[in-house]
Amino acid sequence: MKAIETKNLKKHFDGVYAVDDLSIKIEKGTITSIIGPNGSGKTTLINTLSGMLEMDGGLVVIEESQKLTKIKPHETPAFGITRTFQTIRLFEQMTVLDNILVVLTERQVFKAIFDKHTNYHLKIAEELLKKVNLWEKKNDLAVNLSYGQRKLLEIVRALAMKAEIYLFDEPFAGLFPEMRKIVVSVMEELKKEGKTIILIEHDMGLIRELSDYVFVMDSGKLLAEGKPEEVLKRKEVIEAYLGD
Amino acid sequence: MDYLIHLLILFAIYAILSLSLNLVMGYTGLLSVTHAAFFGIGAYATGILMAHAGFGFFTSLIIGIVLSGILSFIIGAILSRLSGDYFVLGTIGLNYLVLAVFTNWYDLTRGPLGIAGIPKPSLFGVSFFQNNYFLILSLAFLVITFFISRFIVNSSFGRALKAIREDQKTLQVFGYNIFSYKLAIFTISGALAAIGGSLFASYITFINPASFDVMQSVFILAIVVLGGLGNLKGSLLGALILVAFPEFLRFIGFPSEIAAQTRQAIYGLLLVVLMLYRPQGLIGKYKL
Amino acid sequence: MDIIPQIIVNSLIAGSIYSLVTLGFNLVYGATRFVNMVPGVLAAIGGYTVYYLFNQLGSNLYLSIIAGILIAGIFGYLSDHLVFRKLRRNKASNLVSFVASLGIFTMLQAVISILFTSQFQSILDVTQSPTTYEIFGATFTWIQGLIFITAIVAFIGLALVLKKTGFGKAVRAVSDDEEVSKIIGINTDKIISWIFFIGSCLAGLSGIFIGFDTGIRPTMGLVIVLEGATASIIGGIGNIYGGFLGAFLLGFVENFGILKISGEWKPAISFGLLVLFLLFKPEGIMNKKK
Amino acid sequence: MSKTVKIIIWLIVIVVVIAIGVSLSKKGGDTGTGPIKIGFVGPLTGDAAGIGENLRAAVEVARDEINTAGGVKGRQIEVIFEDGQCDPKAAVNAGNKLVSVDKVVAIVGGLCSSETLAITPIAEQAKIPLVSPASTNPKITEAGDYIFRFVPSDLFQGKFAAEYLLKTMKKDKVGILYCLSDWCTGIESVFKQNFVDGGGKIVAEEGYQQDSRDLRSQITKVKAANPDIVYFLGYSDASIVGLKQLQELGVKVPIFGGDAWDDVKIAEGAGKAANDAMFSVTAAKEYAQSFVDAMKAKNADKELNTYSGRGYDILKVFADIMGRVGVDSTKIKVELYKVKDYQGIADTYTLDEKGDLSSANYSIKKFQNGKIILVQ
Repeated sequence: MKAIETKNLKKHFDGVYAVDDLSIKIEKGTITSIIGPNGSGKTTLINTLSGMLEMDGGLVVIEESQKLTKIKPHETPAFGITRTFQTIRLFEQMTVLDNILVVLTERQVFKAIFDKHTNYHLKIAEELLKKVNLWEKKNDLAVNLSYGQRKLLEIVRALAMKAEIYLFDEPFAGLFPEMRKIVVSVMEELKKEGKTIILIEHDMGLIRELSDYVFVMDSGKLLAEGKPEEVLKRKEVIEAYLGD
Repeated sequence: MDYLIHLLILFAIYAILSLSLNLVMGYTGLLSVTHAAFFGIGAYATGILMAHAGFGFFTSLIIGIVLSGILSFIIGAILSRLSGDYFVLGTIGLNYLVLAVFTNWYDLTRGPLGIAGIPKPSLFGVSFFQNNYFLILSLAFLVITFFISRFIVNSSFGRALKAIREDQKTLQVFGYNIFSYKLAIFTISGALAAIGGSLFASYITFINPASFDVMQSVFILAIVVLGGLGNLKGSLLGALILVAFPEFLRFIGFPSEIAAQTRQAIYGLLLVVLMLYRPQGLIGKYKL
Repeated sequence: MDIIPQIIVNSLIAGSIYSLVTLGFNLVYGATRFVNMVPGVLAAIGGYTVYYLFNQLGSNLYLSIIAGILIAGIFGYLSDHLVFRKLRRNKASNLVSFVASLGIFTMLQAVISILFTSQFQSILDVTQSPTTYEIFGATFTWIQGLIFITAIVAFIGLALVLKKTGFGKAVRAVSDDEEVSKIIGINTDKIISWIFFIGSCLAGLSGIFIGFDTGIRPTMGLVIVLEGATASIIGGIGNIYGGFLGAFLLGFVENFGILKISGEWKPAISFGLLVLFLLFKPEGIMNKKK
Repeated sequence: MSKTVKIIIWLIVIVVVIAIGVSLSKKGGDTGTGPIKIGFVGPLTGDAAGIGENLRAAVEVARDEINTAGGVKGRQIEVIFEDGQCDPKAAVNAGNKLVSVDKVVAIVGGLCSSETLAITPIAEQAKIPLVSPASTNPKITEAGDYIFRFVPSDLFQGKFAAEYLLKTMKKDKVGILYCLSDWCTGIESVFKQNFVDGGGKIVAEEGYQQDSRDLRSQITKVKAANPDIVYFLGYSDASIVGLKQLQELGVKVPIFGGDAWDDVKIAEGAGKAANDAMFSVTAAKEYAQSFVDAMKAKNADKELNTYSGRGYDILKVFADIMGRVGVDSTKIKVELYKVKDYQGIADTYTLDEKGDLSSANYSIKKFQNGKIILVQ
């Protein structure tokens, strides 16, 4: 079963293709890494999949059934997609707890007015925040957390979505070792639950350790794919990185 | 001390206006310079219905609220498509358009002549002609507006509004249709502002287009910014300060020839200083 | 009689005045990326400086005009130096800068009213009737001709400066990306100060011309800056070529608009046009779609 | 728990405020000693501040004359000036302060109809006589028992202008330019009705924003309609500009205006462009030299218009009445209704049962080389 596929996906900025005719297939329940030098189109791919950028051509297929030529950002949860961001995008001037609750509670405008969080929501939030040691900070504003804490908060905010496909854009960047461990355990847990993870990462050690499959992108095109240990040995992959 | 009562009534009216604007500006992060338009729609609806059609205050008030809600829904539908600078300019433009309608739709609004002789409300035979009764009425509406606003900002809806303010693109990825959220808060805010307008029309008994121009919108904005963005109590504080301040100048014997201008100069200066050193306002919870 | 030529002339005069404000507005917007209300009040300051020097003190007219332009420029420079530069350092959002500009606007407008009263004032000696010229049955005065020529000259001059000089290159670099300009060694604060100064001089000039053509009053600024902003949205915000075009387009639409509908809707026409552009073509005529 | 506490605190605050309000609302009134307080509401800032300042000066002249002559029954008159800004809200602020803080016995003002209409309910409720020297809005007629004015309603002027244009000037094709204010639109609608009823034809009708300074396109349209005469209603500022632009655009037909043109500033500001433009104006009386001198001493002789004299007359009438019946507001009101053939410096006043002038006399003036000349 494929969780998500792209077929000839295209995205360009002023005529320069950031994602160029990309076709990849991602197996359900795996951790798939996307690597490549800076500017190779990794983040653009994630932004397109999450609807934050409009695609200029091609197709995205979800679970081998839903074929999409246009993805609206607010519809992505319906396809089971959620994400984190390379540069942290929290709701800065809101409390840590509200950052989680906002993705748990009612979406329908009219219902939302008469809805406040329930104890059930609160329990989920507590569970998630405790996982990353932020429960004591629940009433702090997100903007006042340390970098690492903010990164972790963003990850558990994505977890709160209970999605099928998680797009993690450099979740380890700038984290201390103990925090890295937390993130690794989060991912392993998700995998155990049968969720699909798409990971953008630069740390080759982590990629080897975590991923089941790797796609290598360069200039918006697919350069190589395969199991991490074999892909990372290939000459063109090493060259692409060294040339960076 | 009728004068104190008078000032408290004005305070209540401006507090209602700034509470409703705070929902849009402080909670949703949309800098709107068009609030006087909604204020005016409420005032005109009440003025026309009471003075020309013989309706009672409470009927006119409800019609005014509904009408202003509908119009702010339409205006909101236009504005919700804009963001940033375009949104700001769009709100100014719409304030002018609404003002042009007040001025030029002569048959309905009597244009610049304004609507005179708007009666005071009465309920179950009790007339609110006496200012102290009118004050009770205004404060009652202020309390209602305050609690409605508080209910809204404490709800899941309110939490989503704050998230729109912080990062609307990210919020979309979590499944929110932010367009309908913005539209909803615009409609609510406009409807609440109409309460202020109704009270104003019935209290002053005379309205004309000049009371609802862009500078009036700027004044309401100044109340919200001064008191505090994203804090409902800030709106009360801001309204109290900006309503009381000119009277303070009057009572310390400030020459009245330049009082109005001095007041303007001071609140202009106040905005600059706030933006430089305290962009969230006195007790605000959100920095623009 | 055929009124079309006269309406065309009226549109050109209106467009010329708008274009001066719009040039300044776009220049400053390009570099700072926020809606700045200050140029409106600077137009009033320019007009009142000339009024004070020429009408009240009896100075030489041309020296007064130069002084008016420079003082508007200096006030613009000071607004940047005292307020906006600090806001840039604070990394304040464009909305904060907008509210601050609104504050400066309100404050200076009130100060002008205190100094000169709120009365409407004419600058030129009006006891003599102005020389009028006629073209295709449309009449205009020499001052209106001068306004038109100045608008064209100011536009061409500014375009040349931006295209040909090193300063122009720096301005364009700052407008493209302030951070990058800083990295490649441009003193961005200095360049932005100059931009403020030049933009404000243009705003002052427009205020002086309005004073000559009709008259001045302290509250003249709001409409001026909004018309300027409208013209620049129409043409393409931040783009001086687009702004110039937008200014004339606005002049034509306003004046031709009231041919069909009654004159009292004139302001509604321009702001209606603004809203239409915001909705359907927010990038304006000359800017690329984002 | 804390929430309930908060609500209770709120309720207490409200109750306290209301209690204070109710207990303080009992009025003291005039104590019979010290100066007699008269209130004044008019625009001291804003667009109409020029006329407002003049009115203030004229009222001061009257006050000084009364006080120098020994006051009213030995008591001095004190006038408390408040700024109405031609804005309803500011006027209500001012009116409330005069009535409840200063406890004035009568009010002169407001000047703009928007001020007067906003404060009449306050005066009416407090039973304090209010006499406006300048508000011409027809609505004021019905504003209340305690509301008077020493200036004719617009109804008279619109009708007068229509008849004058048709019968005396023999013009039956008029192009109208009018500003969007209560005064302009009020006269315009009465004029239009009377002019058409009298057999005339309106060939063009163009409104402009009161603060607009570019009337060229409106004028172009009016000119294209080929009127015999242009009826141009506007305040000083727009009129200066409009008269100049009428000349620039080559409108050669006669121009006729309203009483707001009785302002030397227009004559000076528009210069030759205003030459021969005529206007109707209430009251034919030339001011006495002593009044002009007194105004000059207050630096306010530059824009002497009919309103300042009316303000002067109002205070004189107040002093006269109070000298006879004392400071009781109701008695003053009763006496105001009895004003008949009062010879003021600006007009001769007779009030009708509505508190309006019972008749209006207009004269025609025109601009000539920077001056205003009486035509008839």
